[in-house]
Amino acid sequence: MNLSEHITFPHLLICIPLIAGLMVFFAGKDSVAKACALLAALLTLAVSISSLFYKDNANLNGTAYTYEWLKYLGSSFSVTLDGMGRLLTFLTAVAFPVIFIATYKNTYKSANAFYGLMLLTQAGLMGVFTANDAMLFYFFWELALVPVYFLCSRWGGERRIQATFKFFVYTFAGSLLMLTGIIFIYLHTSPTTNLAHEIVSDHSFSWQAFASARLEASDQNWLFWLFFIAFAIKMPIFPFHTWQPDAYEQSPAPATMVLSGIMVKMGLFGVIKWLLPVLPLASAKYSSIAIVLSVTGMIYASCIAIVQDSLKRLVAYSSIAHIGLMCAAVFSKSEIGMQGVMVQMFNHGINIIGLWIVIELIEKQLGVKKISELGGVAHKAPVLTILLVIIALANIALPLTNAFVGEFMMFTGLYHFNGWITAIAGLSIILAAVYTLNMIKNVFLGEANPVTSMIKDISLNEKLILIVVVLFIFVIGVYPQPMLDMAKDTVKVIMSKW
Amino acid sequence: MEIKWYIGLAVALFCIGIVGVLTRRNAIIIFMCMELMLNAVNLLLVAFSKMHALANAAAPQIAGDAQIFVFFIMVVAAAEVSVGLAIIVMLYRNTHSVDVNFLNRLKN
Amino acid sequence: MNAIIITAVWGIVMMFSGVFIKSKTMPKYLAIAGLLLAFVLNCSEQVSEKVLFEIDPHGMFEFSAFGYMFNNIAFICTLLFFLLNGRDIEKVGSNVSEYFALLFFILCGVSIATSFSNLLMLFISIEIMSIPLYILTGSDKRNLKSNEAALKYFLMGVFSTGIMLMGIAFIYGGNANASFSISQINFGSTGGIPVLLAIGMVLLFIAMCFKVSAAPFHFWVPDVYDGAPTVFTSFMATIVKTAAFVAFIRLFKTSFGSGSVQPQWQLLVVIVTVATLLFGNITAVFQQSVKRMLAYSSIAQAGFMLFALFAVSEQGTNRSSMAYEAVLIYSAAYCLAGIGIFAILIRMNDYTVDGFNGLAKKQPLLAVTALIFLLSLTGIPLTAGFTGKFYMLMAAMHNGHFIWLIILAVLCTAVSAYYYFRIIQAMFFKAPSETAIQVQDITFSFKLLLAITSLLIILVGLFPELLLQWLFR
Amino acid sequence: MNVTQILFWFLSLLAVGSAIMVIVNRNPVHSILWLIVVFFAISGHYVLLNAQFLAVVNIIVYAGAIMVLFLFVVMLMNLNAASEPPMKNNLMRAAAIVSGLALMLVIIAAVKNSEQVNLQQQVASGGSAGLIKELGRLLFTKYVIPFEISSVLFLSAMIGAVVIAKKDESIVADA
Amino acid sequence: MSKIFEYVWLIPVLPLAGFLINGLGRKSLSRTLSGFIGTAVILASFIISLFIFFEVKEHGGQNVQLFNFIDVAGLHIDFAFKLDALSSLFLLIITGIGSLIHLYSTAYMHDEAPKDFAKYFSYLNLFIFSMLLLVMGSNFVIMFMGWEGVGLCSYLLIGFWFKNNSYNKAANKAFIMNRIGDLGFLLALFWLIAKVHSVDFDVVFSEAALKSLSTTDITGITLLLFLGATGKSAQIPLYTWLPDAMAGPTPVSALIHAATMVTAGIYMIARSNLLFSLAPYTQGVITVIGLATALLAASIATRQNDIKKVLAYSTVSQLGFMFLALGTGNYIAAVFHVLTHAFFKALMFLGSGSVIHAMGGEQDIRKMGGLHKHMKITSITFLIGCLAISGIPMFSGFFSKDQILLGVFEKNGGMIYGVALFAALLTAYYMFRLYFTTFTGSFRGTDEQQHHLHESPAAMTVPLIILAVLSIIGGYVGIPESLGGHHELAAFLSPVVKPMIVAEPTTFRIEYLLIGLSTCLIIVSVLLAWVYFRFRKFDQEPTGFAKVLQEKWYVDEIYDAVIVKPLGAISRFFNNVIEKKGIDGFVNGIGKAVNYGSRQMRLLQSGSVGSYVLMMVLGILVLLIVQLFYKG
Repeated sequence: MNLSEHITFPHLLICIPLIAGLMVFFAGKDSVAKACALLAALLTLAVSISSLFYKDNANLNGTAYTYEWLKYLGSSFSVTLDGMGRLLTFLTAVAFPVIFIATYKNTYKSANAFYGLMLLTQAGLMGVFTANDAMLFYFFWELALVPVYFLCSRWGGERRIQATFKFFVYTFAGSLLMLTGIIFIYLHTSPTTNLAHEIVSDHSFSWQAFASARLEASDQNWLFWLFFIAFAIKMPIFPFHTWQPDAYEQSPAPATMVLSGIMVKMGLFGVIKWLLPVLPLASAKYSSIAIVLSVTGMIYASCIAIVQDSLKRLVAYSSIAHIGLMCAAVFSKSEIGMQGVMVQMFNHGINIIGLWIVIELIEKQLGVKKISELGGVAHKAPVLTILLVIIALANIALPLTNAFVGEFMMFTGLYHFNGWITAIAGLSIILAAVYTLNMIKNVFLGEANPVTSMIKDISLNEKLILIVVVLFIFVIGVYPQPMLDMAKDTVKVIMSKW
Repeated sequence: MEIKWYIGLAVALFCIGIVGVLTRRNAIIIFMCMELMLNAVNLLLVAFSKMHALANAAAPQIAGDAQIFVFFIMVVAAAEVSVGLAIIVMLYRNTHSVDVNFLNRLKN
Repeated sequence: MNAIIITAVWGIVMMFSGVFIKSKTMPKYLAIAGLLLAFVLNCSEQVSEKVLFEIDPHGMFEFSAFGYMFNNIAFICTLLFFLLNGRDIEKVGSNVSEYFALLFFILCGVSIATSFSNLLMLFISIEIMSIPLYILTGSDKRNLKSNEAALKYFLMGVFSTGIMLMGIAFIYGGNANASFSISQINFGSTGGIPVLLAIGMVLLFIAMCFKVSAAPFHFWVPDVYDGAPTVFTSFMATIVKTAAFVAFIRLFKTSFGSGSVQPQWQLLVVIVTVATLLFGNITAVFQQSVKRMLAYSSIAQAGFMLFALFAVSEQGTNRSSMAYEAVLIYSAAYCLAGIGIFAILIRMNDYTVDGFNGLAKKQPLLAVTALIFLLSLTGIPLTAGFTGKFYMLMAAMHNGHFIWLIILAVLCTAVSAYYYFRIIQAMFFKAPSETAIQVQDITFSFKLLLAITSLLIILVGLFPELLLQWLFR
Repeated sequence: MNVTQILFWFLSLLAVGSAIMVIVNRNPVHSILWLIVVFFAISGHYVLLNAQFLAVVNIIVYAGAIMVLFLFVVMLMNLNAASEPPMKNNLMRAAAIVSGLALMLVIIAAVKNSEQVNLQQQVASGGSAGLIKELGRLLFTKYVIPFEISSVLFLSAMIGAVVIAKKDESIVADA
Repeated sequence: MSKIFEYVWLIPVLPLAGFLINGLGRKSLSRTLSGFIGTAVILASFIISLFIFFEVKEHGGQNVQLFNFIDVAGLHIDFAFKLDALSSLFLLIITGIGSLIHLYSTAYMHDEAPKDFAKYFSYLNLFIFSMLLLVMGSNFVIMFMGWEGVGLCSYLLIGFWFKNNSYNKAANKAFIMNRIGDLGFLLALFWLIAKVHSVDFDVVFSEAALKSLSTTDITGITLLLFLGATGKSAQIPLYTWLPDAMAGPTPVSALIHAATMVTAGIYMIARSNLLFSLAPYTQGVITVIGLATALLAASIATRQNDIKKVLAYSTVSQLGFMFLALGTGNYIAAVFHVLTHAFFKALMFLGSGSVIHAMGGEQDIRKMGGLHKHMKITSITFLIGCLAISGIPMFSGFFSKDQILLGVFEKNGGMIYGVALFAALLTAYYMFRLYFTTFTGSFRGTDEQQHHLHESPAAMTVPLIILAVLSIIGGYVGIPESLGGHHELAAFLSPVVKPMIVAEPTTFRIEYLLIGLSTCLIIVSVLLAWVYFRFRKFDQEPTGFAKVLQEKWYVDEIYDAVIVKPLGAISRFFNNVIEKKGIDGFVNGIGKAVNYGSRQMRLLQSGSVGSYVLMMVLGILVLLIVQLFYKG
């Protein structure tokens, strides 16, 4: 038996955080826990980076692995790294060290539990993005949720318990609906066979089996909604979004970053990998409804963002708007749009984590959450301001930043679907400028008040992290092609199935 | 006699038992009404056994099954009575009442 | 057969041990030994089909892998129950060995319930499970709540026995084969259900619903579970209830017709399932006492288990083996988690949700295991509870009939998260109250056993097929 | 109308009438006595149906042992019409009677409606199945296991009586 | 391929490098050093641009491919530059005027702290970089990058003094207004991609010429592109940001809001002239909008008292003239006017900067007067600018404006020509109103200001002088044939920009007549201004129509009432009603309903055995009835 056949990139990506997470729980000192967590996250990042260069497509060794798990059910522990998986695991792998370093100075009560849960979340996310088996996917889907729930409820703001519980129940209800759908589809898959072509079980949970399940159009119709609602809640798409602003506002900063940077991508990932290819007829039928919902959400959330007086809520609503565009592009059934979504998933993660880091810095130093109580931060903290302005502008998709590439392609894709919808969705570009610039104006520019004149500029580690974020923004913004190439195979497969 | 009359009689006794359970508040009486219900069942079983025995003239001992069943019901009823009366007595010792309406510490 | 004999005999042994052994702790060890013996012999019978005494069952029993497996689950869970709660049983009253004897008799009833093939045996097994429970419910004699619960349980139990017997009588009358054997019920050739049989079966169905606490026949459950000594509530809510369920599904599968007859019961099952799910879940939301909340939640769990019946009543492909698997896994999951959470509850000083406040700070291990039990009850992946629900839904769902029912069930599960998570929130996110001791009697072995129980839950959650392997042999 | 039929009607009316008396009588002792009358009537039916053994057992076990036990408990508690709790309120009583009657009507209507049941199936006397010899053989061959197992039932009932009825040292009122 | 094209990437990269050096090193660089770096990189770009210009002039244009920007199925976008007559001309304008203004700024911004000074130059360099990207891009996407980039720099520079919140508001307004236009631009791109699967200029234009685009497509696309242009080039309805943008430092106004950025829209349309020529409807719209903007802005300018506001409205008005030319298909005249306007408007802005500098920051012309005595160079160069913009013969503006008016006359006839001419007269009137009020008469400011008055340093006056010279001679590249020239510019641009095609060209005689008429009328307007404003005292507030003009036709107020306020109201409605009460209320309502249900349902659990049994009996009844009597 060759050991290397059993240690593959997806394995490492899941197991390093998992094992490290469990170990960190037992770390005695807070500083040890912190350091271990950071180390593990960096190690994961290293693995992830090397997986990016490992492109041996003819031979799937190293990027795919299947282990018979529930034999009689036809479910296996099957993990692969396809293009989209690479992209999103890379995002996950980048995000965690960034988050850890950015919040390295924060001290959390019982840090071992905190960092342990963070790493478990990472393991869950990695699992979601690599799972090639519906059962496994659902497993990881929930596993990523539970630690985050604990993180938010334990270390969050004063209304944390209600807010995060709402988030939990909302998502949980959604995922249960999805579970119902998964089971139904499973019961309509072809039998699993082993290598000798003997039938092992009557049905199969593998993605391939799901994508070729024999489903009537009428069944697809209701199944679509089960899946869509689950994913729509996760993303979130209007009108399933109301858990989000509360949850972002009340969660501790690192959890918020994970939630908004990576977890919302689970929804999109789900739509792309587990909805469109599995239920192609219904997806085509209902795509217009999904797009209308998404676009409505874009405008709606952008408008609400304009009148928010809380920085966190503002970013939360802006995130709803951006995710809306991604969702609309996914359903627009165009290859360009899909490609755009791929890069944008990564970009949005990077950008919004950057935004949260800045917001966290301000809030931590000043203890102020309301925009109306801030102002003139730029005087005392020019570097912070500059970095924030760059990130914020990237967030509203200024050309030469990463988000422009994604949004441009997504809008192009959406235009293939319908011009008028695109025009309406485009209004969000303007609205995004309105709330972003107002935020910059009210928080950073103008005269400093007694509160904001206390602020200090950022320290080295925070600067370092934000510069990494900014580098990502510009490198991808100027030369996005490698990123686009990465997910090309997935897009091809998905588009061919749809 | 036709079987329908026996069914009618047994059901009537059974329902009288139910009405008794529902209307009375004395735990002992309620218990007695349940015994009445059991007896209705016994009667019905015996009647049916007879019916089956006559229908299967070739094997009339088929009726024995149901009568044994009745026997077991009586056995179980006896066991239940001993336990039930013990419980009632215990409660009476603690509350000096056998009124089931007083039993409302546990609710909602 | 071994299981029935050993449990019955050991019950008598326990009974006499009270006479000869004066030590209060000794009966526990004796009981554990007996349980191990029963487990081993049951396993050996399953593997080698050898019995201690060759007895011709005369069609009263029919042993199956399913029955053996459930016996094993029941014995293991009872073992855990004895290990975890042995000391608490000793505290209930002075008649320790009698309590153990009664528990063994109940197990005897459980073993019969998993293998009966005659309505008479069903009746006797239900009674053997019920009568000792009436007594155990009232065993805390000085507590008026316990008295009240015992009387309520008794009265309603006898009433349901009456209903059941009436049902059996009608079935007998309507059965042209004039037999009580569950597999020899003659439905005639019309494709419908003869009226006498129909009346009898509805009544029998209702009586069984009463035993598994399905709505609207569940009203005894909250009061009885609440009033009974917590340690016996634990046993009654888990092992006895699932055993009744096993009996129910055996009965439903074999004697409620087959082919086109079986689906005619579906509407009945659906009504009861919906009522049970709604009642259990919604009523549990408002409860302040954890014990009572768990009582309501056990109704909710029963609602989920009723899907096994629903699966059996589906026409067409062979759903019943799936339903059996589902019942097994669900039972194992529910029993383990139930016993675990009750074991913790027993040691709490305050049974309200607030009593759990800040438990994680004072007793982290207790809180973590409680977390696993609660997550399992909710049905979060990685725990057995999820696997159980998963198998259950899988069995129930085939061709999209009553898909709304399944969606209702999963939404109810989301509601259940609401009340289970209240305890989690209290344990982990709220500050402990300063006053007094929160928990008592937490020994190392208790913690160790809790940890083992949680590990078992996770093991079943990850590899349910270990359990099922016996069935597929 | 032959003798059997006359006896049937007589015993039936007696049983139903006495049963009603059981539930309407306010004095528990009288209720018990009326119940014994019901049991006698039912035993009469058993005789008519050639179940002589059951008829005897019914008298001995039910009317004799069980009812005496009831009587004993009632006497022990000194319950009489005066100490008897009143009937439940009118609404509850009406609901009880209506639902009881409805249940009876539903079952009878269902049975009556169906053509599948041969309602004219005769239930006449004759045959030997109900004799003690036949039943004894059955009980110790086919039904030996239930018979043995019912001993478990009795054991637990016995233990139960001991556990519950044994007087404890102290009795606390409402806990 | 000529060697020089291999270095073309240096043109944008040099300013970018300047931006990075000044931006990152702003804390350590001295004023001199950062000023030098900032100016030198632009100058270097200018020199390379010169080489390019002559290369293009000799050997024609060239596309320079750098790398694949986006390459996915169905869409291929190169990061490539297109160097042809049009872009090389703009390169010269941008880098040339850019270097002058950089030079000017080293003196003008001298009072800033070194840190801010470096920041200023880094922004300015970034702007040049973006502007270069805009004109050099070989496809619409690269152009759009520059397009938004210049918008960003404009935003940054308007809000340069960010302590003042009204400046910040002006900056936001500029950016948002631009974004509205940008949306139009983007939508046009999506439309293009959907139809021709490319954004490359060559591909798009050849496809359009091959009729693979329907008329609807072309009209739609061009209208959307024009919407983009109205944003960037401050046309109705998106012009209001430009006057507010005067909040930025004056050199910025000269560079961005007069000479270069605002002409991006004209560049874009001239670049796409092949497309626009195919869309007569769009051309009509452009004509109307251009004319209306020219007139409206000119009318407002006659009543403004802020020296920079006057110039701003004049810019808007002149841009209107350019669009008028574009609308008539007279692309060459438009580009010509861009060129001359860049010279004289930059000159006047820099001149006004010099005045403001001297006045210690005062911008209100009512407080000035008689400045000619104190700052002769400024005054004279400013006068040259005024003469040029008014279209006095022999100055550059005369040639370009005259060609625009002639084009209008040829294409749209006398009526439109009359209106356009009236706008031109207004131009002359308000420019000289400005000049006379500022430089002649007696000083109306405070004594302290008077004492402080001085001529600006050489770094400021040299650019003024250079620009003044250019303002005079700039027009000679485009002398029309009627005046004996060859119109070198038209010849140079001919490979890229189609000359105007008119069915019946006017005869030289009519041309002379028109030139004579306009010149006479312009001189009359100048005289009128001279009469009115030479010794004017500003002591009474205007009333009636004058008030409307001074308040800019209340356009800002109307926008506020029609767009900004409703948007706020809708947003608050969404937030307070739909979000909180509606959706969240519904979600929470489910929770509340469950809770309520729980409280009600537990009442069934009454504690009484009787009621439990009754429930059971009812349950039995229901199930029996369902099973026995319900035939579903």
